[in-house]
Amino acid sequence: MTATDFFSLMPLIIIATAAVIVMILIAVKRNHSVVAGVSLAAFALAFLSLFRITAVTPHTLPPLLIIDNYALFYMGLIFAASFAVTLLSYNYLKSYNFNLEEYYILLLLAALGASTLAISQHFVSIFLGLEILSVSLYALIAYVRTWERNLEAGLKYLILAAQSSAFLLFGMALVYASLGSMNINDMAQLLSGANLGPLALIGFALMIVGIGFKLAVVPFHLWTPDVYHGAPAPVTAFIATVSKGGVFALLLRFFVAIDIYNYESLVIAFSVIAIASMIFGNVLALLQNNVKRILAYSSIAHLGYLLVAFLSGNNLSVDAATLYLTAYAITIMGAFSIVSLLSGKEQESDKLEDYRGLFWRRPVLSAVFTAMMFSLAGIPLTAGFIGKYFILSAGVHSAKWLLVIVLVLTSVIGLFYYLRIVVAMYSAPTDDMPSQPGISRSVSFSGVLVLAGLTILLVWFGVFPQGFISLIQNMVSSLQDVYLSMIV
Amino acid sequence: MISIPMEFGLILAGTLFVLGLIGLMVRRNIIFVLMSIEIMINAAGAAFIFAGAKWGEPDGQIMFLFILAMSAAEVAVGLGLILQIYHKFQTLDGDTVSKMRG
Amino acid sequence: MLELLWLIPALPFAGFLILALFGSRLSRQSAAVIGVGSVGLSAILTLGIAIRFISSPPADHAFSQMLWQWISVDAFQPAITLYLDALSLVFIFVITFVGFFIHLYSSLFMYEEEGYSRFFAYMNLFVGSMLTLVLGNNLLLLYLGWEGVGLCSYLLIGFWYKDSENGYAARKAFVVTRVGDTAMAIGLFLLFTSFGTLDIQKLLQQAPQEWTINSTQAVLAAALLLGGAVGKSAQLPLQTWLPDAMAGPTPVSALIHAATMVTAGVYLIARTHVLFTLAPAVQTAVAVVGALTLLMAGFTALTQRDIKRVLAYSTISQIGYMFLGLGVGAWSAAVFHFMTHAFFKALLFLGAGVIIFVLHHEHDMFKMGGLRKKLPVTFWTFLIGSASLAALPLITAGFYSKDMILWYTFAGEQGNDWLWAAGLAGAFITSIYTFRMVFVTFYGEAQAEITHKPGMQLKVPLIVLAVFSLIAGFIELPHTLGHLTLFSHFMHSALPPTEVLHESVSLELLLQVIAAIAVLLGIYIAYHIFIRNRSIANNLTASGPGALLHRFWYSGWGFDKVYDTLFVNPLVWFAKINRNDFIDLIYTGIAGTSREFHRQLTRTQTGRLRWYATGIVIGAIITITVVVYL
Amino acid sequence: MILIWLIAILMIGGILAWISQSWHKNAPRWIALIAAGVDFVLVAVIWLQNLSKVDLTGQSQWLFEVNYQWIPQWGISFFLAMDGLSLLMALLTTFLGLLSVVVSWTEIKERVGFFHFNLLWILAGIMGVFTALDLFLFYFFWEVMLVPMYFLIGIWGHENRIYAAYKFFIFTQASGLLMLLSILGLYVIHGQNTGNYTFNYFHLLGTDISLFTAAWLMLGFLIAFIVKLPAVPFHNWLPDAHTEAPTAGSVILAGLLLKTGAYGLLRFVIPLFPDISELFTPAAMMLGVLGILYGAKLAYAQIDLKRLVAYTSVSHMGFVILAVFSLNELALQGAVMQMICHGISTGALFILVGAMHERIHTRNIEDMGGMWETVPRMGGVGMLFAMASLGLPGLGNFVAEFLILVGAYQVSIFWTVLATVGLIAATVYSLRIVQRVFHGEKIKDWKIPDFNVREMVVMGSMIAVIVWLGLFPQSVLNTAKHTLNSLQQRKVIEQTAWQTDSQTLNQNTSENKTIIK
Repeated sequence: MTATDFFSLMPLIIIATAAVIVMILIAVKRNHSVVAGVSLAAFALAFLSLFRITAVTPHTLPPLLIIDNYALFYMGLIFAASFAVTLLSYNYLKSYNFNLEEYYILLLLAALGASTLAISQHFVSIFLGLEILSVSLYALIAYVRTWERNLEAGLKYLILAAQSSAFLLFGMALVYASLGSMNINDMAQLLSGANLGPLALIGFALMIVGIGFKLAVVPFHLWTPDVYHGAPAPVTAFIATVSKGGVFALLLRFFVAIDIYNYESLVIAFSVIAIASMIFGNVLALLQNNVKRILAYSSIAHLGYLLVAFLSGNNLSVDAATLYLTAYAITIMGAFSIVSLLSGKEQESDKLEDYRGLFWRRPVLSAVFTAMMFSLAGIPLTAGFIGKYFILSAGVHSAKWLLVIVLVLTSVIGLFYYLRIVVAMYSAPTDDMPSQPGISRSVSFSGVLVLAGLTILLVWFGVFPQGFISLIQNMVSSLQDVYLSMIV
Repeated sequence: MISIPMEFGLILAGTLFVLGLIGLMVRRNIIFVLMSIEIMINAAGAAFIFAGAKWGEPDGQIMFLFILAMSAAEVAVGLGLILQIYHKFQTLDGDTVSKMRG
Repeated sequence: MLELLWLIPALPFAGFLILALFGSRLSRQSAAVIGVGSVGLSAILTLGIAIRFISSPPADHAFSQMLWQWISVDAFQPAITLYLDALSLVFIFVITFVGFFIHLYSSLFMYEEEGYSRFFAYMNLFVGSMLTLVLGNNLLLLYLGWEGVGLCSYLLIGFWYKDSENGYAARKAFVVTRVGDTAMAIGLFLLFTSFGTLDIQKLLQQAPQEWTINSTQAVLAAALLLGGAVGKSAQLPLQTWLPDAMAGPTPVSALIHAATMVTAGVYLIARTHVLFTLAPAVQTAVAVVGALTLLMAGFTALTQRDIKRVLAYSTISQIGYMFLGLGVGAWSAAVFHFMTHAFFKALLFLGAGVIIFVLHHEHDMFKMGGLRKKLPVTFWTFLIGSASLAALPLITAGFYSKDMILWYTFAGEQGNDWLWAAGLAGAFITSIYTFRMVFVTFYGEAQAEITHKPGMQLKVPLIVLAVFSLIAGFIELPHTLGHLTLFSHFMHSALPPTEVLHESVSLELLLQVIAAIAVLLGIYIAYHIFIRNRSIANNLTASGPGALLHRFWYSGWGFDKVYDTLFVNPLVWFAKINRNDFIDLIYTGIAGTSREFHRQLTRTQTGRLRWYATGIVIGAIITITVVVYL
Repeated sequence: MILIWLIAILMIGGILAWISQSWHKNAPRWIALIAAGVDFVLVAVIWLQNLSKVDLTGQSQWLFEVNYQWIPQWGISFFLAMDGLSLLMALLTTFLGLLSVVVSWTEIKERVGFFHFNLLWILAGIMGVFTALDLFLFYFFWEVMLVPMYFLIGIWGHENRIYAAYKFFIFTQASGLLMLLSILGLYVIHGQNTGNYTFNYFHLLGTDISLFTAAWLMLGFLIAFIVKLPAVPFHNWLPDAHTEAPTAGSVILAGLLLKTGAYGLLRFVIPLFPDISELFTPAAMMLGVLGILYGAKLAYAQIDLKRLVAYTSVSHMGFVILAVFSLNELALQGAVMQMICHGISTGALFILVGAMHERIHTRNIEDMGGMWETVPRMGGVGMLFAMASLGLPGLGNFVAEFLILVGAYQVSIFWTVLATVGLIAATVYSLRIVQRVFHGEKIKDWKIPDFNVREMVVMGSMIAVIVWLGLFPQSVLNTAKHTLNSLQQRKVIEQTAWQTDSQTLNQNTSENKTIIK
């Protein structure tokens, strides 16, 4: 390995080192704040290091890894989100009195796994990244052992994720069996638009199952609400942003590389998945009374929207998907921040009832939450609107009218349940409401930091998105060109 | 050495995989469920080996090693979790560990 | 002098504005001064202008004064322009003068009422609108006045708003006339679309050039205008509102529902006579409508007990005569009848008002009786009015105007024997019901006590109008009686003369004699039945067919019932059952379906691990199927 | 620049009003009053200055323009411009906005700051809608005005407010999204044709689209606008929203929000899709007439006074559809007049009903009756606006409806005749208001105050405006004239030179605008 290789892997090394440091620290003396601080520093450092790496991109570490601008962008997203999750977790966990410090090791490792996915170009590294991510998540989800729900969610995630890993692996094996390579570039060159044999098709189908599970799209979505609901709020935020971000980065890279748009059957499969996700996700969320479950179902729908961008298959689709994913990450992170800030040891504030009349007691928090809901619903002045617009634009460019119209109609359904949350917050408070300790707790500095940052980003991207768009164009547009040129 | 056609191997792996799946779907005891998953993952590993053999590459076997390692990690975490669940629920019946629904 | 024309409608409007804005703070006296004074000033101005107009007629016998450009869009250029010619002069004269006397009368009549200033505000608004109607030089401005008087009619019928019956009567009046107005509005669209203007004089010039006689357009236009006229003038089939309109104060009935507003239809047809000439079929329809209405209303009047309803039906009937006149091309005759009718009918209403006033709102004639001695002035003036209404030969104005219509109906170019016969029959019935009213009210035994005497403000208008009811006829005398044509001559600058087929003085004399006999016979019959032997009437109405007929006539030939069953009830029913808008069901349906879909889908989220694993397997199978087989 | 100020004043005022809540309980009211007042004065001054100017032929229809880059990557600019039509709508917006602040003075007692924030932001959004000439920006403002409206209904509304707020939001959002699709379609087609991806209105004007595609694209726009307008059968959000909203909300909904739909038809549907619009005319006229008659029927059937007034809007706005698709100067002028007059007259009725509700705490028509004696001023005002609503000549609505009907008559006699029947229906329901509320027997001994000075000022100004519009409508007609003429001219150009080089057309339109900054 050369110095450049090491240099380009800097962020991963930083994160991995931080995990080791935390382990050592725990061995020396348990201190929640210090551990959290180290993790934060690691994420910040890793994030900053990305800017230096732009100098050497694209850089390939054959055969497993490739570090290009696209990967850098997604890593940036992952680190930023992890940073926010760390802050939230610190806030969330500090009221518990059992061993908290290992949590941060798991968090660091999970982020490491997700970043690995972003830079993978080989089945081996993909598998490794995915498993690092998953195994850390099992533990994270079940971390607060005192809560039955945590254990239940952890178990469900463990079994089902392992099952889906098995599908993914079997799919990979079949693809390997039929193509003879596990490297994405090689596969792309081998395929070059050639027809796929049945073995490869089944392989791809099984891989879709594995990836679909991680993305929680219909029909692999059944676990989502339970896990979102059961996991501690910061972990849920992590699943919704980092885990899905990493997997989606992989999905884009892999299927763009092999130019999926040449294979109608795969496109149809994804279209079916996208449409089903949009419809089922939104309809399932319709009358839910638990905010975390609503957000879980809505995430199914949002992944469906993302797939629309992906399926558009024009020069906008990667940009649109990335932009949307970023906007979604900001928004959902904001939403879960509030849930987690209002929750604590006493209870998890996740029932709709808990939010009734919130606006009149915590106006700022509610205003932020409202903004997040509007962003999810895709209403202007928020990043969500820009994202949704971009997806629609990509869809219209490719004349994917069916997908686009389903998107529009289902987002109307979506509107309803986002508004339900808003309505609850703005409805007049009644006196006979039980007092909730979580609701009245003041928000710590770290919480304010996260919320303020997210809200500013949300509105900034919503009103002045041009800089953000340029960034995305610079960073990720290359993806398609790179692979397209390679095929030729 | 008589070479076995890859397809046979894949069929074997597939059969194993489906067996694991069936176990996953019908068993209630979480331990057995975990075992079924191990079967599935190993079936996938076997498929890799057969594929590697077809192409005459070591890649498949390398992949199998990775799979082995990761599944060990997974089982470790899984068993830990099962321990906690047994503490909390006093049962290993997967169906009873389902408070959340809807 | 003519330049002051704009003041004539402006003064009543100004009166209205003052009363509407400051009415609640004005004393009764000052309200009366403003209300009566504004119309009085208008009347004086009218007199001045009339003298100036007759003594030195302006060019073309017409004067127009543009105040401002109202709307200017594309070719649509209606302006607020007043147009004075012989026709409108007659109308404004009647409106301001009769109006003034009725205002004067009201100042006492309404003195005790709540909302005194409100009353005068409405009355002034009415006079202003009516003047606008007849002075407007384009149909849109005319329409403004047209609707304006409709509004005032509504407001004044419902003046005593506390009784919701009055309110319903008012609403009926507004809605039924609006049906006609709508036809008229469509007529305006048609005219504008054809000629690119709504200026009446231009229309009258262009129409004969561009439309041939009996062309579809002409027929349609005339028919639609007729629709408006029929509604406003309470002719068949839209006459039902007028009897109910008697719910308003009596001066209102006198001014609006006898003298002026209800004759707006006559004005409209006279004004646009060229269009009707181009559509002879419609013009005939006008005559037929008039003839039928005058008969129908006459029979109905025979049976009424409420003195105001008798007068109301007689108004309908008399306007029927005017329509008959218009229908046979006797334009001037119709206008002449309008004028005399305004005098005597206003007089009759005011007289009836006095009776009602002194008898504490008693409307039933059969509860009056024997008032001849107690109310001498009222009796004599009422008698003059009745004589004029019944067209008592030679001495009354009504005779001359009605005779003129009957003559042209018989002898005119578009005349028709049947129409004449109808007119004659009408005259006969008119004299019966008129004198039935007189005899029942003023003769016989007194049924009620008078509490207070009518004051001067009530008597003066009666006397003045009575004088007019007698002498107004002498400005136009038939061939047989001096052949004076002051009126028709004057009108000929605005309306074409009527062509007469067989000009024969002897024939005319014969007809007049027949008519006179019919009238006198009618009076005798009334005398016989209602003074000599009341039991005849009772017997007639007691017998089977007689009672049936009586009921039928009494109800106004059942029109109300038919309209209720045909239009009102089904619409109200439909409105009631669909109050919540069935279209909403579509959307509630969509919402319900989504909710149900949600419920069904939620059932898949069982929370069971094995089912979730199975779900993934099913998903995998579906995916593989799609990928491999598609 | 002035255009940005018009919007910015409202937005800043809104934020200030919200913040000022903690200073003094009346501070938000005064701030909102000042912000709306300043805006009104500004627009009025612009109008008075341009009264003579806009009438000149040959001069551009655009008075002001401001154009900044916004999201250049997507061809989106912050492009505002004002012509006669926008000016009139802005005038109406600020006028009704000002009145809404005044009528809420005593009605809103809770969370005054947030209320005025929402109020002013709605106005800002509407102002944006009326001036935006970048389609993306237009959509942006279109949505921006909905959110505060949603809060206005949902927080300060009456009993059933949540349901109404949902319904309002979902209807308008759903239709708005379809419009967004159409905007995108247009954008993409134009981009593919010319290589110039832009949302600029002038550039998109001459886009060469196949008839089939154009039909679909127009449908997207049309749905958004006729839901807003509303046309039967998309009117169901309206009665609920109007009924449940607080008075100011109802005034703004009826007076302004509905007008954005009509404005959209005039500004976008007709110019962007001239051929399809023409093909669509018979269907549109049918929709219009359906709205007129069905709305009137429903209005008649209601017993909730506010709902009754709400349904009259459906009926009145039917005339606008009828007019817009008749596409001749008479009808179009009528449509503009109708937009303004309906805004005033229905707004006034809502204020009246609101005042009534404030006093007797019911809107049920059966609990009223015989109130004239107690509250003669309310009665008089109610009478006048009932008359306006039934189209009495001398009031603005008559001018509007007559122009519409005359214009429509030249296109379709059949539909016009049916629409005219709507006038009878209007009589029936309008008189029902007067009859049931003010006339008739007193059902109880009312002890309620009549309009006070504040309310009389509001009503007086509305009466003055409606009478003035009825007798001297020409200044308004002149202001709109240029815009409407160019609308027709474009139609003529499109017809004669269909499928000529769209490039030249673009040049023409872009040359046409003189930039006054």
